[in-house]
Amino acid sequence: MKDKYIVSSAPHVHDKTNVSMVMWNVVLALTPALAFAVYFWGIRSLTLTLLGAVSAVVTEALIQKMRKVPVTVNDGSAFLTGMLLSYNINPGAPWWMPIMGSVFAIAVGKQVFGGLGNNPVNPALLGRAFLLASWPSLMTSGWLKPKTGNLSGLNDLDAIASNLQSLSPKAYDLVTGATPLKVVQTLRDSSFVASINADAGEGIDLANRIFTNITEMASLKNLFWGNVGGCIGEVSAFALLLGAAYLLYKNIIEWRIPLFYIGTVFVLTFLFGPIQGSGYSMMLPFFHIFSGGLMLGAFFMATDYTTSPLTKNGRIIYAIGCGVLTVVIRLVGGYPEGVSYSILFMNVMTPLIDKFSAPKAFGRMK
Amino acid sequence: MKMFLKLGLTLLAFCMVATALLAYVNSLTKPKIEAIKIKEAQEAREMLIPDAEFEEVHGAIDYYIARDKTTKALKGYTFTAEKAGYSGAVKTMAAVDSSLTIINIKVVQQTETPGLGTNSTKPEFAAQFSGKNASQLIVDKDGGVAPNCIKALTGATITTRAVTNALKEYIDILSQEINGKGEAK
Amino acid sequence: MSFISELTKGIIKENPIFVIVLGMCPTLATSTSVSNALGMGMAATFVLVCSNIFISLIKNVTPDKIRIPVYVVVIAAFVSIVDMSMAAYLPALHKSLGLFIPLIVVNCIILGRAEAFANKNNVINSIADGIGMGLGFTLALTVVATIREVLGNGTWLNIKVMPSTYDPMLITLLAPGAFITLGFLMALMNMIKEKK
Amino acid sequence: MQLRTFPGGVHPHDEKHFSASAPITIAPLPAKVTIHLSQHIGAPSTPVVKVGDEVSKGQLIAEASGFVSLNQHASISGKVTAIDRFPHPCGTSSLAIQITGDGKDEWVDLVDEESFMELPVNEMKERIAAAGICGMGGAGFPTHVKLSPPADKPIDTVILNGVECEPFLTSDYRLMMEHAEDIIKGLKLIMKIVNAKKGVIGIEANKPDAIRLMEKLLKSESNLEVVGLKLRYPQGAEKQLIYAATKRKVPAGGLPMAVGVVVQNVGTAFAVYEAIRYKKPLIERIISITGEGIKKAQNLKARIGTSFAELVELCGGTSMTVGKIISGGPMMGFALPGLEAGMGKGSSGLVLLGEKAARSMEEHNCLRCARCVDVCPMNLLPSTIAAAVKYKNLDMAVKAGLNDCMKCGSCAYVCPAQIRLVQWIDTGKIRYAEAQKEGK
Repeated sequence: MKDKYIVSSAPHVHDKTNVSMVMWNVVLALTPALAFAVYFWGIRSLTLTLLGAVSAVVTEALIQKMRKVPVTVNDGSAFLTGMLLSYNINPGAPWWMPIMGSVFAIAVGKQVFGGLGNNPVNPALLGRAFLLASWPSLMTSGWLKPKTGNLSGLNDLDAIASNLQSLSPKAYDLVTGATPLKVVQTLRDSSFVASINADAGEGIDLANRIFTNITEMASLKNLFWGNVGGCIGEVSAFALLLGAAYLLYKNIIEWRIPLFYIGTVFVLTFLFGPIQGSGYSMMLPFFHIFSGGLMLGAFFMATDYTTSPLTKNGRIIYAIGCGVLTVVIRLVGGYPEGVSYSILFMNVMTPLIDKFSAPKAFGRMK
Repeated sequence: MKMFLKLGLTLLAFCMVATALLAYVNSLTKPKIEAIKIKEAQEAREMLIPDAEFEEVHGAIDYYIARDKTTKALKGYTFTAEKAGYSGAVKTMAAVDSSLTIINIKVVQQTETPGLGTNSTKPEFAAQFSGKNASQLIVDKDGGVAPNCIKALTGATITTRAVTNALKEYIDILSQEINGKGEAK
Repeated sequence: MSFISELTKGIIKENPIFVIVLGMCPTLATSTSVSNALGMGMAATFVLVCSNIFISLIKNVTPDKIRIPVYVVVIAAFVSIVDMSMAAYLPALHKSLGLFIPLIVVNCIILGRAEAFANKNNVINSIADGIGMGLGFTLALTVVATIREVLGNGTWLNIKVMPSTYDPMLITLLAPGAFITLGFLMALMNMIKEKK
Repeated sequence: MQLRTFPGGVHPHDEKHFSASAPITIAPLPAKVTIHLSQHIGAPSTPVVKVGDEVSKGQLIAEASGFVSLNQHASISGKVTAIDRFPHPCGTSSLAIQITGDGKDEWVDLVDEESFMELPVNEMKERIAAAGICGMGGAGFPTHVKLSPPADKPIDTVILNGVECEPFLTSDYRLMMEHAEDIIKGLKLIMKIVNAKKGVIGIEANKPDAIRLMEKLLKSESNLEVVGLKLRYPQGAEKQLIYAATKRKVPAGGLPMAVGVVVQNVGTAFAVYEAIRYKKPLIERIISITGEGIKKAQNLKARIGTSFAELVELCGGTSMTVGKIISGGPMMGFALPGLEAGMGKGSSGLVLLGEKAARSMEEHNCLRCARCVDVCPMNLLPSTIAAAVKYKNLDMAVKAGLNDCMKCGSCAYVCPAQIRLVQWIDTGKIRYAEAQKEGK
């Protein structure tokens, strides 16, 4: 009689959340984006995603066996990492790409540091950085054209394409062979703009026309639904917002990081986004927040528990930092997209932010 | 105090011996090293423009005028362009013909990342410069469109830029030099 | 300790890179290809042996308090002399090794062995130590370089070893790749040592 | 009515439905009681009876061994049969006096002072001290000490704590519903003792009828008010209650008197009233016997020292295989190894959980999800404290707030990795105390 009662420390009740519930819910929230990817690019996106997720799980299990610690792949964190990694890969990538990335992400990004909760940076993003450094050409070219659209999202592409081809082959190559962010990045390069305008004859501000075109409502619509070129998971802002809403509702992610991240990008791209002569446009910030990996990054990667600050104020600083870096890389840097690098960089800053934003205990005066 | 003095003097003695040795070795080897360098440069020029004799010109940049050994006809110019790469200066020797179109180039000195930037010394890299004029010297990553551009080395865009932009710059200066002289004469 | 054990300890037991963790800068910088690694290893071994001899010879006249600056002067002077002589009399060899010689001055192994070994031991043992450490350094460097060159360039000593369909993993040639490779090799060494 | 609250906190299911509607039932006389000498914060009481002595109900059997200590009284008439170590309602065991009853149940010197309101303040305090009253919310701080603030800390507000934010417990609620007028009298007495002008009764929103009742009774009193509080744990913690009711922040490490406030549990106010009016010592209290494991959950008015086993029997026994017995509420209470212990002055409830509810999950690595940080009512970094304690870095633990923690358990409640944060913090507090001792 006496021994059968459990004696443990308070509290004796617990709310329903646990690690695996959190992780599998995030996986669930990510599935709409996958559905869109499959719709636009075919079953290949699903195959790549599964390859990434499964190899992450296998790697984690093997390493935990090697480390002689309990195998905890059921908690879903490895699956999630592999899935997020695959989401950052171009759907036209070779099949071994997500596998290499997942193995690296789990082995070097996570298990080396002691597994779940101990990694200094987001393992999925580290895996992506590894892939980008290892196979830069495979990672940044060979984008697949979505089923019903075109890579750059320029809506009236066919109409202007023939025009462009005769006016300036360079401009034609640009709008037909690159993702929206790449087009914008190239258009920001004054020497390129000068050269296409020179090609096309004087008086035609071709760059400006393309630039305005890409931020038009019709193009934004393509971006919003995901009818443009891009990585598997980042393409449809709509699907990602759907998943994000679910996570916010479930209280799994907190609103501060996404809001301040996206808000910073919005404000900064409004101020500094226009190219010479294009003038301020209310559409341009929308172009920037819907394109590339920002939605995926802001809702699903920057909010990663382990690598974001503990404190509420810290999260705001962190999110603004991510936003500023993203805009700097997009507008000034060498890469068209900067979401993953800016999150990785702010991940590293997290302990510092935590240190300086530690809250004052209730009733403690400074 | 005395101890410090003693230590200081000992160290001084070591330094003096070392300096003397270095000075002596330097005096022995310097002329030889110089000679080797000049010979190498001459060989490099001859490789770029064969069967030519070279006349050195000091102007805004130093360059050599290459003339045919027998006919003395102008064959072109050679010069060494220099610009900062990823880790230090990248020196490229180039030969251009009389219309300033590149005949051939050779990266002669660089300290770039082995395996990436050092690929700039490979003949495949040099080959794509042949036949290009100053306006075509633009790296693809900077908006150049093939085939009238320079394809960046994988993982070494900065090195490629250093070489390409240095050449472009020097050719531009060279063209002013030559044309300026022509007008003056 | 005998001459032989001084000679062999540097290869595994006291490997300068994997165990003593000395000379990381040249290791990370020059291990991008096997030929570089061999060049660096040989140049470093040569300088190491010579500097060990010198330091061991002057150990009785070097005041203890200023031994480090003296070593620095001796090593730097020595390296410069080697560099200049090589350039003047062996230009072909200098062309392939010349790049590494200035790097040797900052190679901690040289100073480290001078401080830890040569100034306490006689010339013969110091030579053995220099050769052993140099060999260990060369070996470790070659191992790191082999992994990096094969994965990052698909070649080994500039000979193609990977199938033509292989897409080289460029990161191994970059600085992060050097750290990761070195880290894994050190982990491996520790694992082997623990098993023993 | 506008509901007030504090920052942070969690929302556990309140589970009050088991016993909320059960009126207070007077428990029959127990055959035996064990009265612990340490039912309060401060020095244990010193026994004044020997084994074999006959005692009457209400007789002093152990006296306070200093200012911060407490008198203990016999809760039944009978014979002292043992002075020994007995299981304590905190799960440990400690020295207690065991009395075997003779069934007579005779009071010693009880009075009925009609003009109790007019008594001098010193007399009131003496009566409280004599009655052995301590805080009845659970912490058990001797009431006469709390009501003797130093002269340089004037008190302007007395807050009665009727929050009862712990899930399951309903003893304060029933007391408020059935003895509201006496509680208000107690409040007035306390106000008089500390010379406060204002009185506040804080009640959580899940007890709307208690709020309405109190409001009705206080309508004519200009200096007394009822404050409705949002349903949020730990609303009833002293500092959080003060902040919610008055917007004053008690300085860290300080006492409520630093901001001119005294907080007393409604049960304490009731005991104060009875002690001053009738000179009645604290020998009985309301305890909720509740939880899914009990057949008929009840609020019992039982004698101090009655064994939990007896109380459970009074409620019809268990209804399922019980996994865990909790003395107090499930957030801060103690899990007991068995039902042998006798209830103390701070025992507000006994919760029996079924096996499924009692099972705890395995501890995982900390995810750094910051839920604990978000809910901490004291604005601390619980995960950092726990990690610092785990890796024996006391300085870091203190920096992250080790000494400010009141162990409300909100952090451990929400932790998805099931880390026993409170346990780690407890360990840290013990280690810190040891380190301090060694330092001195």
